[in-house]
Amino acid sequence: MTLSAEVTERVAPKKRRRDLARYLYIAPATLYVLMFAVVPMVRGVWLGFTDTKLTNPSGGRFIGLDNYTSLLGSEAFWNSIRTTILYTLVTVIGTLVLGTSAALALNRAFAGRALLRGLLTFPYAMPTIAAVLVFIWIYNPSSGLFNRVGRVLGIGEAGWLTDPEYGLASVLIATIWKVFPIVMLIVLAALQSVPEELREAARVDGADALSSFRGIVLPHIMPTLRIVALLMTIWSIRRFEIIYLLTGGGPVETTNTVVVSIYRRAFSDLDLSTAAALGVFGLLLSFIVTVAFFIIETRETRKEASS
Amino acid sequence: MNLKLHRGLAATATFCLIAGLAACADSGEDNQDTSDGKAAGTLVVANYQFLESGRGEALWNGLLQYESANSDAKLEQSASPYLQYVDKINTELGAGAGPDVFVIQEAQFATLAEAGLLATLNSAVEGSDITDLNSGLKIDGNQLGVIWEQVTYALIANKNVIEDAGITEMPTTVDELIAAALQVQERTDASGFAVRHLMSEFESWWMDYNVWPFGFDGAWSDGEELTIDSPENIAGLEAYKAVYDAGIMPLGDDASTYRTKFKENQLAFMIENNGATLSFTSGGAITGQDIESSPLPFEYPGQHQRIVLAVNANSDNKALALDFIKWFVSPEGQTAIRPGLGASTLATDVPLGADFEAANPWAQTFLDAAATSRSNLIPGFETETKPIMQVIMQAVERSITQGQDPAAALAEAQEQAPAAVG
Amino acid sequence: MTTITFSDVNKSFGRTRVIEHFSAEISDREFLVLLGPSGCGKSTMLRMIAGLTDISSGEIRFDGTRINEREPRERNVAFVFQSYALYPHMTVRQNISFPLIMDRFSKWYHLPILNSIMRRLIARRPDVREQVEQVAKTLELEPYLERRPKALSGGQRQRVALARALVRDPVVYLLDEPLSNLDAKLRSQMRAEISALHRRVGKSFIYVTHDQVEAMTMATRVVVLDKGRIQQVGTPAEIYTEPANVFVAGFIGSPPMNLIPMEVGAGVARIAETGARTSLTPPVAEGDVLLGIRPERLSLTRPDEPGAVTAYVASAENLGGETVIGFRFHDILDDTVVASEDPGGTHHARVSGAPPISVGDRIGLAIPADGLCWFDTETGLVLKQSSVVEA
Amino acid sequence: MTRVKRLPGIAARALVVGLFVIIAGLPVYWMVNTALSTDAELYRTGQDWWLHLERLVDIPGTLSTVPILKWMTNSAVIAAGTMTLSLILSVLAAYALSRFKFHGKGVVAFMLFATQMLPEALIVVPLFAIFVSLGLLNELYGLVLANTAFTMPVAVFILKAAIDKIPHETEEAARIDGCPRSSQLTMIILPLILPSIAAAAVINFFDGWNEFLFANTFIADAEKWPASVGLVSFIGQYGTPLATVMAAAVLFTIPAVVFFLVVQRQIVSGLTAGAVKG
Repeated sequence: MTLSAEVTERVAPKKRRRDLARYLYIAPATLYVLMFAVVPMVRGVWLGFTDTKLTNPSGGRFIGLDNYTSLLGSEAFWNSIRTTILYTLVTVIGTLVLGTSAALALNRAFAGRALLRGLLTFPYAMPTIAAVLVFIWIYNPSSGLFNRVGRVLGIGEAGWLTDPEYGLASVLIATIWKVFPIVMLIVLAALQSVPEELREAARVDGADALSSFRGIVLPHIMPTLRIVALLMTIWSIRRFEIIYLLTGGGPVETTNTVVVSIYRRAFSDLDLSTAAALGVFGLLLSFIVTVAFFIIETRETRKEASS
Repeated sequence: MNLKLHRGLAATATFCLIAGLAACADSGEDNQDTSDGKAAGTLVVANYQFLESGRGEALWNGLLQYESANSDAKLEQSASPYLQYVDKINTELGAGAGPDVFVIQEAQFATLAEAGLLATLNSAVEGSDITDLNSGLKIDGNQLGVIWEQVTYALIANKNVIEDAGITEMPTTVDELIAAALQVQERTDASGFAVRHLMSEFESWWMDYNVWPFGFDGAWSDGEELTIDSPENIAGLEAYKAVYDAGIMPLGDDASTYRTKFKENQLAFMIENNGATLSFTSGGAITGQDIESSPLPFEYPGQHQRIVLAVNANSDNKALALDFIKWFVSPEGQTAIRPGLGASTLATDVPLGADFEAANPWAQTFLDAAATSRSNLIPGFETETKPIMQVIMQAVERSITQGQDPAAALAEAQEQAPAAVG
Repeated sequence: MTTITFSDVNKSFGRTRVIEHFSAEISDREFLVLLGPSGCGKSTMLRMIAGLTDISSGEIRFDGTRINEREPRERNVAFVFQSYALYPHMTVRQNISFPLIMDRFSKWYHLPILNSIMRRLIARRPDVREQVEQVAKTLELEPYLERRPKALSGGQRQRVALARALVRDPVVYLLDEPLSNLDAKLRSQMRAEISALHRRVGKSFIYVTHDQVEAMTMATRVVVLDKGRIQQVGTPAEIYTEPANVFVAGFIGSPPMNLIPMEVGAGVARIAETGARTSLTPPVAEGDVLLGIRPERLSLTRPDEPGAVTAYVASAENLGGETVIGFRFHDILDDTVVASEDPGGTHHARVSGAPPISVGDRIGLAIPADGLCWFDTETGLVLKQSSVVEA
Repeated sequence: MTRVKRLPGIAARALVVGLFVIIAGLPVYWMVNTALSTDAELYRTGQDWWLHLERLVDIPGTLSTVPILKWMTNSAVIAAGTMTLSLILSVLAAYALSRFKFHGKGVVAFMLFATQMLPEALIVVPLFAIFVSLGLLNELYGLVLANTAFTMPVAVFILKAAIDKIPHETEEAARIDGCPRSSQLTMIILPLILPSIAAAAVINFFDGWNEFLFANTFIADAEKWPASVGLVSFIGQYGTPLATVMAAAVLFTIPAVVFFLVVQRQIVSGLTAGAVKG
């Protein structure tokens, strides 16, 4: 009895110190995010239960679930949820495929590779507004690049930003173009962990490019791809500038994602509380994706660990 | 020891963060009145127009004359690009911050006034020559703003283009307009006609769009109830749709694009406001002499866009702000900003300069329109104008891009609008 | 000159107990091998000595001083990892000199940025360079000093890992399956090298492996571990000839010791399966026991030879100089299932040369009277071996 | 033999690379092309397919009316500040998340992730109030602080994934060798995750460089604008000088790309190059 007490006493201080040190590594980032993101977020979520106006952000009254029930009953809301999901799906798939293949293509050494990498990061390095302006111009029905090329090739023209048939596609093209380099960057970094000798071995064995990718490269970059996919999804759900500036949610609401309607509600209608309620639904969407991700992630990590 | 060390590392980072935040938590700059009671200090003025090349400088220099009128005052610009100006002012004022003096659109004025964020200007405008038009900015007997400028709408044409097309008379009806535009497109490689039609330009589109229903004596409300699907409004949308479908418009062009086309002799007709029209006279292929103007091709008058100068109720230096407004509505102040504001109607009746008139013969049509033009705000729903207009413009969009019947589209909007009003 | 003492060391991860009641003492200059199947807790044990894993209860003492709470470097141990754990971004020289540099670091050198400057400065000191080159020479690494680990072969990396351990003057060297990533030929070469190193440095080595050959060839003493418990401690010879229980008997040797179920009645031992009577003297008078006998102690005779037991050949592997015969006590043609894994089914005999037998043959096996082990069927523990030997 | 076998592969790769050059490069080319076109060409005759490089000399003149250098300096300060602060915080946090067990780890990880879910439109109003009370308005470092909150978590996840891949033994070896925790991080871990640090640095730098909404809302002084806001200021109420904006946009993009080109060597070489050398 006395012995064990003595033992605990001697172990404890050292252990406690070490534990404390652990927290100190994570504390700065945590405090930081608490202050600049979580506090505003909590405030934002709270607003969803009030009738706050933008012109008087602190003067709202608590009105319970009214904002939510009225949203759930509106066709426009469900339309924006559908649009968000569609926009997100296509963006994620498009950027992942494009970004990964770009990274693979640029991972091998060849002359002028660095320059090409530079070129391929241009879209991401560019202010969104610049990308938007050039795409508006490219989409211009009479003098835009697309329709001019279309006319030259005889495949006709389209109202890229005016025709409800094309609106979302136009926004998606611009988005994927703007965003895919970030996938390329991250995958390029991840590719460096694929042992060179493994890939060499695969090549000598005569494995064709695809099966060498699937069998050797893909497993190595899979954890990275998963996290990139998650980030892409979450970023797509909340992407705002490029959509809003290109189409403002039109034509005929075909690009009116949840976040675009949040902005319209908050700043056009000055209705901060409905915007906040919408925001909660947006968060919910991201939340579901994240939880799904973590479930997959744990399963996969376990699989990797056991194999 | 290593524990201490890495703990120290982490602690340092935390400390830097907190210290950084705390250090800058207190930097209040204050203005004070001079002892003789005269207003003094620095006044922050916000206006997106300051950033416009040419006009911006003229306006700012005009305002700077206040510094010579009150030697204790200093003006400072709060800059914000046009694109996000409204949102920024709303965010700032809502948080009790923001510039001392600023310009705002009439719709925004209504909401800010309702929220009590605008200071009363009664003492500043007392005894001034401000016109009756300013009485719309009086709420419950308090003057909460004065007109900065009021722009009106007219039909304008590029003389070079229409002469090439053999058109000598300005159209006076929608049908004539379509015919003339088609004639232009047949005989030249220019487009016939352009107006806004893109949802990405909603913030301006809805204000521009009102010429169509107003031209048929339409109104979005009778002062009590919304009347979105009234026959007049339907007629207005039908006319707009007819023009849209007539193949005379460069569809997909945003305003910036078709306006530049106009400047480059690639567009014949526009329904425009005088502010935009003035901007065509510089930096392009045409001068003021190349622009023809005529009243809107409708039976009834159009609307105006009113830009209001107001004072922040939370300003640290209201006395100075009021002194500034007092100067602004004086003949001295009004003359100072006239050159920058072209053919707009101002808070007082200040004549256009003779030089300006000679260079811009198109201007008078716009000034004449001011006598009968109507407000863009929806009577009885002033502060909810924008959400309602959002619903309406969505209906308009459905009608033109998906061919929905105008009556049905507006009926749908009439149904949806109450929800938007909340 | 350090003695390492373990008193009732326990370790559990959550509810799983990986080490139970580990008590032992390691005296100076020992080459102690911790031997056991994977998951037996031997690596955990080594990591606890190094200080990489906390001890749940009990004590580890270096020369009587409790070191449970000490940081690894305060314990002054050297550790060779199974994966070598070289620093991939450092050259061989930097890898080897790293522990020397760390020894020469004062506390404040560890400040970020300063630490990399100081590292470079100290690496240039003549004493450090000399020591590194000395070790490199010993391990024939001199030509590779400026290479990075990626450009080395497996054996070279292994040597770098050893060099990094040797360059210091620790109280004990801890080696965690250091040879498991090498091919067979290289492995036997490295076994010899490590043994030679042990003799030269004159310090204790604690060596973890699941490979009994390594244990047998290198150890001065072996600790056999299973399921977190010490099964036996002894010299390689003791472990081999006198296993303390059926686990050790079955774990050591290839093929392992035969464990033949016997029935003892009235002092006579019969093979349980066939009831064949033997002339062996069992340690008990009555009951079921297991007879343990090394395959090489059995010799081939004609069937029905007096004193021999009869068996049937289940397999015969000619290894060149010798043949391993798998046998059963019943005709294998009667078997419907091939149960070669069943210890009760097939036993082994190792005989020299290549006797002319084939599968299915009926043979006789002579069991010598000495060098046998008897185990309790229930507990698996050895039964009074000495009395048997006397008999 | 092998060379012959590989030829189709090389051709295929050239095709893929070419495709990417077109995908990524075409809009960029069109931007440059537009920047070098006159209004008359843009709106009347249609711009030429090829570049009027001779007009490059006119660009400085067109942009001289705005403090373009000042804006770019501001952007650089914001981007560099955001990147630095965010890397410091994220290295510590990623290390802790990857290597330590502690209470609330899941909560912290989720909280970091949650920052990536927040729509700016929702956050900007409460954040503005925080900025007012902290007096951070109209300050470049205020923007650095705000940006970091949203860029840092991305860096954390990239770096955590990288640290996860480093075997624990490497640090344990260092621990045995007498290297304390803080130096294990700086002397062992950091060099090994350099490619990921570089990737995170680029992403954070770009995010800081291009951030618009916070800069626009929190900065009232045009002298303190970053390039992104400056660019938007070309968009006027009545028109946008397209060629000028495009010229400015390309100009604004170049420093970011140059930064990438400097750093990219780390992203893709780091260890591999060092290992093969010698």
